[in-house]
Amino acid sequence: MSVKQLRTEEMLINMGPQHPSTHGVCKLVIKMDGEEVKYIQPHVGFLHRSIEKIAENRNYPQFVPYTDRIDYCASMNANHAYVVAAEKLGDVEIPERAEYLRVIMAELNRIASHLVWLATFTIDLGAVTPFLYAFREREDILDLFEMTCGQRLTYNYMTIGGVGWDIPKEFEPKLRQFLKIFPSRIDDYEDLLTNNPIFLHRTKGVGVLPKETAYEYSVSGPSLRGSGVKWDIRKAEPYSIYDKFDFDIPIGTEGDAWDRYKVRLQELRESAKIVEQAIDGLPGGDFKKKVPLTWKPPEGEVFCRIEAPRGEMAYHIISDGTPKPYRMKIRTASFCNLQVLPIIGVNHMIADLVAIFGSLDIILPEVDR
Amino acid sequence: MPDRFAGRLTALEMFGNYAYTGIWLLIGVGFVLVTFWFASLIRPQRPNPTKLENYECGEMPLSASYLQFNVKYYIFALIFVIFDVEVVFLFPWAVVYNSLGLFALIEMLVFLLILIFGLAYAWKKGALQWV
Amino acid sequence: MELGVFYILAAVIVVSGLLVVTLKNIFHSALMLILCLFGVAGIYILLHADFLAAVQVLLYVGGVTILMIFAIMVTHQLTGKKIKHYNEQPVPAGLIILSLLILLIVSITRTAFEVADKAEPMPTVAVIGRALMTDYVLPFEVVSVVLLVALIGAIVIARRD
Amino acid sequence: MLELRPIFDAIGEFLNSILPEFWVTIVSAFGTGAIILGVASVFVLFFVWWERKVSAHMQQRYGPMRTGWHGWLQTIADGVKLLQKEDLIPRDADKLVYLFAPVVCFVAAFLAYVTIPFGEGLIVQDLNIGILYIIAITTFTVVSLLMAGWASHNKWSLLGGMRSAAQIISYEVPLSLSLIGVIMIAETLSMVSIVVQQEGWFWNWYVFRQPLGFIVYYIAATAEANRTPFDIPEAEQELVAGYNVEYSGMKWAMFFFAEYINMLTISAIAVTLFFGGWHAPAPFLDFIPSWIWFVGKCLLSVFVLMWFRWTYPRVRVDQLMAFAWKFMLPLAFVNIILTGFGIYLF
Amino acid sequence: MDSESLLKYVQEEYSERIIGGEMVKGVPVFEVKPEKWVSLCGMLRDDSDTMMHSVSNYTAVDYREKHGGFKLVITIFSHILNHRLTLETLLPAKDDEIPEIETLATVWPTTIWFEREHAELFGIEFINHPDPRHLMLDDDWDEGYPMRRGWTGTDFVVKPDK
Amino acid sequence: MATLEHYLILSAILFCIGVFGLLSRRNAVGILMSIELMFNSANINFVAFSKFINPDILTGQIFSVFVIAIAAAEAAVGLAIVVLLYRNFDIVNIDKINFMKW
Amino acid sequence: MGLVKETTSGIYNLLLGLWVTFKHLFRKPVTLQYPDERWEMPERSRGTIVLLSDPETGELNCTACMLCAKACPVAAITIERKKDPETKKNYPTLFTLDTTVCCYCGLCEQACNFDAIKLTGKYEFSVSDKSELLYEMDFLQEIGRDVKYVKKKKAAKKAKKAAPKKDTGEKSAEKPAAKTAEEKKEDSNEEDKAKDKTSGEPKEKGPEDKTE
Amino acid sequence: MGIISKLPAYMETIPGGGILTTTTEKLLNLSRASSLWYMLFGLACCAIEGLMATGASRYDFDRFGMIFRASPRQSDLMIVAGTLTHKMGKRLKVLYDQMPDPKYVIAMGGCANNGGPFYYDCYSVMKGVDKIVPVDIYIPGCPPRPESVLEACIQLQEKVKKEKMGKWSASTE
Ligand code: SF4
Ligand code: SF4
Ligand code: SF4
Repeated sequence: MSVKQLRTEEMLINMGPQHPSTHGVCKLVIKMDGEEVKYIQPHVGFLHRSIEKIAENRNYPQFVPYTDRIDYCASMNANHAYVVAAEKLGDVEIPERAEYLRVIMAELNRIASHLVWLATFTIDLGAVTPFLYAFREREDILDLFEMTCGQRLTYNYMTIGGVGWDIPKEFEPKLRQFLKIFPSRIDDYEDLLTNNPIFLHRTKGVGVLPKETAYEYSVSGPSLRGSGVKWDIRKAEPYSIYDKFDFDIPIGTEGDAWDRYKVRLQELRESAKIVEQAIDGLPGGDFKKKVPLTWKPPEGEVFCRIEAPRGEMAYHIISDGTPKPYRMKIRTASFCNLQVLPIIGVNHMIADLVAIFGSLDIILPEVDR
Repeated sequence: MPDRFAGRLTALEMFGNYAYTGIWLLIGVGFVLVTFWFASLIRPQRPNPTKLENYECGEMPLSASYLQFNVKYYIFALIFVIFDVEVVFLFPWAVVYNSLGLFALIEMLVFLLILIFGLAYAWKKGALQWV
Repeated sequence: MELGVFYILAAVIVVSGLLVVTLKNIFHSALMLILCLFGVAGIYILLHADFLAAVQVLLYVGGVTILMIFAIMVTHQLTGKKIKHYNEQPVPAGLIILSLLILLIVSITRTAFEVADKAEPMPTVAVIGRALMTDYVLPFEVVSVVLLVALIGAIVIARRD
Repeated sequence: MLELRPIFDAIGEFLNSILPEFWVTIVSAFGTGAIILGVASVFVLFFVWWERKVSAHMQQRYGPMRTGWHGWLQTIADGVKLLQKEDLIPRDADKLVYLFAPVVCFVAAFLAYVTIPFGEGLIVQDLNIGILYIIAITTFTVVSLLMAGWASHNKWSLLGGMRSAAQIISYEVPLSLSLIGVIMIAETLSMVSIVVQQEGWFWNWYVFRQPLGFIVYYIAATAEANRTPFDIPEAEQELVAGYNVEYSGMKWAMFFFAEYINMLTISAIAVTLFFGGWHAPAPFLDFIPSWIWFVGKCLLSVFVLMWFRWTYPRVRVDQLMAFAWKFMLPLAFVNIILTGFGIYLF
Repeated sequence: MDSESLLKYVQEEYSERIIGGEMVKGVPVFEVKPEKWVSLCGMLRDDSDTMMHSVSNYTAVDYREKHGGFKLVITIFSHILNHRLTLETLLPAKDDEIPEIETLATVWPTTIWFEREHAELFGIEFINHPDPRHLMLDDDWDEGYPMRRGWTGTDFVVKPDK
Repeated sequence: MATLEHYLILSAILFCIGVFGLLSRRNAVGILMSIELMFNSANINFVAFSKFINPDILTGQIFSVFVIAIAAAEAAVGLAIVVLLYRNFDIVNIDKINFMKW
Repeated sequence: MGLVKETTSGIYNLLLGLWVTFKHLFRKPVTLQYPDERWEMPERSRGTIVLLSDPETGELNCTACMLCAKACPVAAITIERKKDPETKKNYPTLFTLDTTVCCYCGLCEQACNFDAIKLTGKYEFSVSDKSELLYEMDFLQEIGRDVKYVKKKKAAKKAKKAAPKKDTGEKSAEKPAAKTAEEKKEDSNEEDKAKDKTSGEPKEKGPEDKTE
Repeated sequence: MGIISKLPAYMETIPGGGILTTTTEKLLNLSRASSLWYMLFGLACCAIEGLMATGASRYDFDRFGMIFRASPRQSDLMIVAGTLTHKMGKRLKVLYDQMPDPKYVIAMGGCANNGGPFYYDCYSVMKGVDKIVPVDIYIPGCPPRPESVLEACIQLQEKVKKEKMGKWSASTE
């Protein structure tokens, strides 16, 4: 702005909170020079629901429904993170069948979440059809969830001590059928997008996230793996029973939007693989261990993290021996991932900014909680 | 000149040809304005200060909208004008090309090449580069 | 009839032309210029120059004025800021020009032009094309050089580096 | 036979018999104007519905279903609703320019229809400079978009207006150049003459002599009509709604109307210049009226445009520009030079 | 490095900066002196044996009743060495006092947002913070620090115990 | 029938408007617009003479095409200069520009 | 060379994309035309909450034990109880459910030991007056009349032998419930029958899709 | 302007005017009801269900003639889908104000109705959208099923169909 030679006035624009590509209620104040974005300042908190405050006033089992709402695209994983942390806090052993069911659900939800991401990402790039295809598959997964726990989005499925419901008997055939057709659906997406020159041009080399920046900003999940870091908590710090399954961690090379896309698409296949293994190896037996409403974990604190679809999700629970947590801090992936946007988004066109935002897979309730 | 052009126009026809354009212009403008007028009869009109404010994603506008734009748009317009002129010259040439033959081709090649050189220059200079 | 159309067009041209030079808002001026040039295209039609009319619209409306609007946007001298749009002497200038106009009109009406009796319209494109390729081939090629120079010059001038 | 020409001829004769020549012109101009306006409106209504249906079925859904049979009344309902929609003008807007932008946009799209041959003899005026006329008159669209973008006094719309202007003018050059090849072969700018020359079997169509020209034309025309993948001026995800962010009600509807009219226009040009206009692909199919052929071909072309839209992502503005200048323009030049040599050699 | 050796390593290497260290549920936890907070973090990041280049979590806890202050808890880890540890520091504060501490933004930029959140929700001031605006709450929020225990405000309804 | 004089007078008026604009406008873009008006008046003259004096050869029209082409080139360069002026001096008002600064 | 390769692969992939959308054009839509076709709600659906009544006597099953109100994370349930002097049984005089705060988590159903409260597959309860969203006891009972359910107690009794503790009994009650889901489907409510025909379709399409 | 509100009174005076009025009224209402374009504006979990899943193939808003518009200027319906915080409330009001009349609001889910699960112990959530904008239809649920949303839309359509001609022309805000 100050250099006379370059005097093209910069335009200060509010992008959001109601903007089609901010995926909810995020506001980006951007400074643009023509089409180029020179400065980004994210404003969040439009969805700050004070869940951490609420947690201090809920019994441990009562808090599970709230975890659904922290990451509504991947509620199962959010449930999982919480119950794993709570069980660790109270040293609760859970039946093996429950572990398997949890893994099946978590991985299915990972698929669903990645599908939502794919949908919104492609619609950010202007392609509407993949959006609807992805949602079509997501519906199939939601059917599975619905028949298991009765809800389509806020499952409240995992409980401290196991899972809330056993799977019904029509679950398995439907799941197997889904697993059978799903790879061909992924092929459809790939045909539509992966090598489409327009798509390539829109994503290759766009929003490159170097490893170092990713480290500094604690980026996690597929966005981190897109930058070529082989880091997945399912492998690095296996929780639940992930060490029993055989799956790969896809990683990218450049760290651009295309890599992040590719990583997620491969994770779809990997997750399907895990689900298949889990359903094959599903043991019988009990599926939950009753934990009373006024469950009192011993005094102490626990920090436990899991790999949610968007990255590292962790619960830091401090218990003072009462049925209610003393303090609960929820660490979410989007909170950290969004912070790199101002770094990797500048000096791109506004269209790229949209693509980058989409490729990072930010979900606002996770940021705001 | 091929036969089909001969004597196709009379004075009135020439005028009449474009009289249509003129009258259609009136029809078009009339149609739109009448629609607007008609809509104004049946639509509500309830302005309020916020409604009349510019939309900016649910926030109040941050700064004035009329501001200086990036020069890149301008450079494209500039190249466009030059090439538009060229197109204008190409049209009459194309019509008579077949009857004039090689000579016309060479002339036009020279013309084109000079401009293609211009394009190449612009390319090289990075004028076609947005960023 | 033709005369009627002529007067309508002339009115459009003159009024919009006047607005071009008097309007405060330069963007409005540009729009008026478009209208004015469109009117001139109408005049060309009356003069049986249909190709020229199309060129006028294509080049002036679609090209030059757009370029001007872009230039306006790039230079940001629009509403809002208090800027003077005229220099100090619009009135003397107007007077001088009025006298010039009267002089011109008088001389036009006094002159007896040798008007050819019949003005048959003819398809102009082919004739123009033929003429360009034969009689006017040199100016034709020169135009391309001019355009090239303009292109290069304009880019050199307008690029920021 | 369902040819419409005799009907119009009869009407013309009738008019000639009762009115002086001057009034015939006036009356027929108004008459044809009204007819074309009606036809265009019907087409637009149909296209909007059709596009929604096509897109829906491509995405395995139904699209409008509940307003009339399979939602055929949907667009009409939309139109009537838009009539009732409050039409607001932002306080800071440049009111007159704001009002006239949709007018210009609509008129520019509408005027092109003066010289589109809908069938044998079904052309309002076979202008001598036909194709040039269409190109010239549609440049007003740029003006209208700039007006809309500027007058709204909104940043998104200003950006959208600038973008679309830059886009349209950039693609205008390859578009015009791609037509030169056809004109070189046809030696005329008149739409009718071009169609007449493509009589007979379908291999007489110019698309087989000008494949490159056709490709360049079609891509450029898609961009001219602001259709995906070149719909950056309206890019919903980036600019909310581009130049018409602030427009509501009927004013917005006019932009919308014009967009779909333009879709038909570019299809009509493609059909006229490259696909033999109203001619049947084979002489023995001539029993089907010419206008049906023309409209059928147009619909096919419109379908392809829709198909593009619902398949591809959107390109970025700089890529769009680069594509126009660095790829399409050279390609158009190559086409001209090849055609030049081709005509000379054969 | 496994947790045990990490615990030992840090205890030996940085003994003058920490008050104590223990193993909690398999993770080394260290109590840090508030004035050494930033420097220790920086060292842990740069030490090639720890390489704590990422933050897993960063919490503030209102321990005013129990320990007489706020606690900052940060969990840091290394992608490369795959180990993590937790650092804690106690900022003494009573009632409505606003404790102060140097910002960690210079060590890990990701803590900027965490600290902004803690600042507005708990009322902890981070000195030299590069961007001390509100994060979650609206700019014109004026009802104090809602995450402090016992906070009440307008429109705040405590769940009735049935 | 509109006669040659009609056109000539129209063109004269247009020309004078152009000159007036040239003299009174301060905005450089406005000045260029005025110049365009003058070009157009000249073109009207060309075409009118061509039609009325010598209708068979379209010399006037061909000249007009050239004029339009040159006008486009002129506009391109002229506006480029305006943009440059604006960039260097932050003004587009001609009389503010002190050429000694160059 | 690179340009040629890029162009050809580009064109190929563009056409591939077109092909994908084109072949979908002829697939049957997966859409459920809602008011005419309905999704078959699974047995465990957690939609609107109802109070169950005894099919024979028509009385509410609820004994106003307050367990549900305690379990509810959002305090959506308000109960006032009275003791019937004759039968010595508690019964609710007031049972309101605030659906505007309820999060349909199902914890109340899990907490209730008397088959009195249930989350059902009903979902059409939009209103234009917000006060109607505070469901009173009568209303809850009314919408719950046609809801079939399996008595937990009976199941629990069966399970009791295996696990004497009440908690575990409740949990294993789930399994019989799941098993009987099939039979109950037919008569669960009238709507279900109408939608039976169509609701299966989206699933059945799976294999066809693949072969294409 | 606003003539439409006076029209019925005039029409009454001419014979058959009453029928004409009702027909016009029906036509206008029907068109408004069948073309409710909703604003692309989701807040939280409910947005996924109410806007995205309902708009996707399985439930398909388009069947009702409902399409999304990004700009409030072209939308008729605001589906408040999700948790409305105080911070967002101000913006929501602006957006609502910026929609041209006729406009409708559907409050979807517990949060939009009354704060939902965030009613208690929560310092940042607004307890009900109806505190700031008038709401036409409330959908209970958390989140409501897509069918519920469709049902709410049908209800809204019914409501629109019953509107009096000129209702929106009255100059009261
Ligand atoms: S519904 Fe069940 S849990 Fe609730 S009060 Fe009645 S009997 Fe007790
Ligand atoms: S479903 Fe959950 S929130 Fe609703 S009343 Fe039952 S326990 Fe409470
Ligand atoms: S009502 Fe429930 S699902 Fe909807 S936004 Fe609120 S918490 Fe999320």
